[in-house]
Amino acid sequence: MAGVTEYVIVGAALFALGLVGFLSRRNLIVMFLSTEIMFQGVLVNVVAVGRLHGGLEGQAFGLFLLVIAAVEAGLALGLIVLLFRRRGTLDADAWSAMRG
Amino acid sequence: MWDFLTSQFGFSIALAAFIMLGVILPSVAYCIYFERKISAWIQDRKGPNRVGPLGLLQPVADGAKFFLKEDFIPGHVDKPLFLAAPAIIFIVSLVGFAAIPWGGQWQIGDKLLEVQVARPDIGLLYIIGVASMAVYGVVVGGWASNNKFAFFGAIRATAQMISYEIPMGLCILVVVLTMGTLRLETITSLQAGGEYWIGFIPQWNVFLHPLAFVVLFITALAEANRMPFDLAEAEQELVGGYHVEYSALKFGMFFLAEYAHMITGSAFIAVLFLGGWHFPYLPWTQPEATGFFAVMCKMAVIGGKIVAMLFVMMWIRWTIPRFRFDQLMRLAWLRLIPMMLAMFVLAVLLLYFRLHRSALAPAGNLLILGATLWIAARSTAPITGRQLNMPEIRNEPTQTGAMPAEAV
Amino acid sequence: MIKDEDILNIEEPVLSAAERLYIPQILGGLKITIGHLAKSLTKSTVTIQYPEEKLEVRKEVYRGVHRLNRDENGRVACVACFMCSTACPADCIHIEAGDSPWDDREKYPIKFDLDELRCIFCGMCEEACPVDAIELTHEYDLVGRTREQMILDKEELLAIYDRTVQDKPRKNPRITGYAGTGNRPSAAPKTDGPEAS
Amino acid sequence: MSTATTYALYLVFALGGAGVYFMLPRTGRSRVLSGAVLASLAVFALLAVLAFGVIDPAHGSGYFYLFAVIALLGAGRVITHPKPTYSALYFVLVAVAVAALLVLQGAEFLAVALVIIYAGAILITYAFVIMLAQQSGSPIYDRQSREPFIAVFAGFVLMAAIAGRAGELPLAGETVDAALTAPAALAAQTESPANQQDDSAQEGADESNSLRMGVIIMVNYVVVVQIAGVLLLIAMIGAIALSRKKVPSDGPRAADVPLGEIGRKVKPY
Repeated sequence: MAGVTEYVIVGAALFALGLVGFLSRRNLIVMFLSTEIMFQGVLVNVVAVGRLHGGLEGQAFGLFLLVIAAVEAGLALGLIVLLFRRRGTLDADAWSAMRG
Repeated sequence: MWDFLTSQFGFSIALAAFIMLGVILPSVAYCIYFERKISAWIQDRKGPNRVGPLGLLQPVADGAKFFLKEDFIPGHVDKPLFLAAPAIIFIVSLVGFAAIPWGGQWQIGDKLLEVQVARPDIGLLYIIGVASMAVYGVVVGGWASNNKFAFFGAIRATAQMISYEIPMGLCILVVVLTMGTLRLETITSLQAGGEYWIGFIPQWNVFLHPLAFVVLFITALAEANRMPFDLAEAEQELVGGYHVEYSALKFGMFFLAEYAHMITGSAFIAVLFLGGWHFPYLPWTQPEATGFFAVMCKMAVIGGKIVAMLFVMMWIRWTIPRFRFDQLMRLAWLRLIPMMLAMFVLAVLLLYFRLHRSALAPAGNLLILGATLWIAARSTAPITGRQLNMPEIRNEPTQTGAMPAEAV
Repeated sequence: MIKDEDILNIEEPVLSAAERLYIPQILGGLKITIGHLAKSLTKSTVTIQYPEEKLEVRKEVYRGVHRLNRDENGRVACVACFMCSTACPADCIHIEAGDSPWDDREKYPIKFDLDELRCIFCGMCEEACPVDAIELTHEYDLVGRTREQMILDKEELLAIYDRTVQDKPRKNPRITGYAGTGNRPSAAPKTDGPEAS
Repeated sequence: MSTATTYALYLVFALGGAGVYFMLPRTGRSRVLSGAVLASLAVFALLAVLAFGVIDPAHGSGYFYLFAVIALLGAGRVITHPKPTYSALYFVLVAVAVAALLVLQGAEFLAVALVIIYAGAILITYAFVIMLAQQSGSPIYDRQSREPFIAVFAGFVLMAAIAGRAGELPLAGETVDAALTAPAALAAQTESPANQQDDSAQEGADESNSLRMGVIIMVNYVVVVQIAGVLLLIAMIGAIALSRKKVPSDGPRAADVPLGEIGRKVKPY
């Protein structure tokens, strides 16, 4: 059984990569994919730290994280479909103006 | 070397190689032969009988044909994904075999080996997870073909596979609730052990929950894109599906993957509902028997169950016409899912009262089936009916028009 | 614009309870197919093993590959009158006529090519022929490796006659349906073909 | 984790940041190849640092390196690939690799749930939306990034900050392994109907991860499960309400057309 630190580091790297993607990409769907990557990093971290504390609470928490991710994905995709219908583009910058 | 082979790890590797190369690939090839034979018999024909005695070398000839055909890649496709899709679907259809318990335990010397490639805690979930990945081969193939019809085929197939995963999961949940474990080998041995009910019925789950068995069989057909759910590849009326742009060996891989899916699904159903390698009154297929001959017997028994189910799948294919897409979706969402939700509630209630292995289970199954049929017979939207909610495509009679009733 | 009285509304048939449930229908279908399967396994099927067994065609209606007949002296019976190539709707007969070396006719075909790939096997040529020189036999295994091989010349057509000399092609107006309908092509003279066997 | 290891990690992250910066889509001359080389170098250097400075050799596992490489490279490709379809498919790879990392940590149930829910359901819908919403060709917003330098800088500083402090966690050792090998007590302390059957063949199942997860979720956190279910229900209603918006169509509606003209004037789509 390997240790915890390396999993935390890998999780942090995944989280940061997701952050980079969210900040730098302009396609709405890729931005949401980036948040999902951040979720994966958090998941790895939660399970690793949960192991550190010697229980399965970390994994249970990870399961609830999955639920949140599913909820987020469903709503986000609904929103994206709606936005795409309104403007015909997936560009996030198309929605930067504060008027519908 | 012998020590390595008789350790569980080495034995698993050897078993994986044997099952994969010696059993699955040939039987996938011969599935096609038997499919053609059975279709011929049902249609009063003779079927393939030219290549070799009784046409038994036909799969070899088919394979050679796939190899020798021109491996054509259309110019407009997305090449990396186009090449990856057949590989994805083929690999995914084969890795599911790892968790199937083929033959209980095998005593070699003083070691007791499990005749199973991998024995994860979550063998059942593993198979579902792998099956849920199969949809990627379809989607990627359809999208990478850069062809409207291929993409529509992929969308149809994906919607179908995702929809039918829900009743499949509910069927499996019923089994899990009854058995109390996710390990496939434990599920098998639980069904194999114990007394016979009423003196002669083995404790197979199919006798506890026959309705779940039937629904799982139906969803397995849908997951493998078999008739009557093969809209993904309907050539006659929908100009094919996700593989219209594929040729030669790449098409062959899609083709073989369908049969590999059928075999996986059949093995899975055999383990969950038909007692796996267990056969009543045969002393070699009881859990206690661990000799070489017993293991061979057990493998033959589970193989026979798989073959029987494959036969039924082929028989159904040449009997029932294809569903229309709205009928397919209505069957899943309006019939199977409510029915299986009721089954799920039934299983929970039986488990709560500790009656989950009593005669109340099949009685409850019959009750639910009857209730579903009663509702279905009174439904305004029968599965066989015309597509609803499209009134504008019907020609309503006008005031001056002839009365249709008299005209007919 | 379709007139309203031309529109025929066909109502969807009312389904019986069994049909609405779908399951009894499926079981019935499965019973039928397994019956056929059992029948195929126990009794022989209707399939004919083609290259070994030949299909018996119905001689009174079947029109296969053509032949060029010989007369009683063994010469080609054709007089190169071009009736057949004129009558041919598919335009598949090519004749080159030459002065006949024999006394009883003026012309004979130097070349007689028949493109079997263009031919639609309508039988007009044999109806048109004034001397019954071209006829359609009952041979159906007409194959070739190239398109050129499927263009039969005079020698090949005569060879087919030699092969099928016992064969009596069917040219009965009762069956071809020309007699009595009043719209029989006038170009085709009445021929008294051999009666059907 | 020694100070030297920490600084080596910072160096690796700087390298990776440069790689990702070059790989991000841009309109000018493409520098993807050099960026990919830099980023791969950074990933392998990260694993080397982990192997020599962090991971206890006695507990190391080759699978960790394999799946960490797949996850990190896949994640890098998700955020840098100019085609969104490829991004989604690379994300499937990341999800599967993360599932493998979870299996390595003994979280089999969570790993399979991740594969079934994420890869099997969520990402398919993502792929659908991408494929359906894609215009012909590659639009400008896929070929150009927004503020790539600041984004990479922020992200990798965050990464360095977390990873630099990660060394203060206790290394894998007695705590962890003791916790993982003695979970049966946890399962035994609560009553579960399913595991009290008198079936003899079920003794082995008591140790399984899924059973212990079930006990924890369904006994200790049962209210949370209910809340999660309600959340999913709300999300489902919300998603349906959002995406079932009626789209006004341009042409005449089919019902307005006189009989006999249906299908001639009205396009079916």
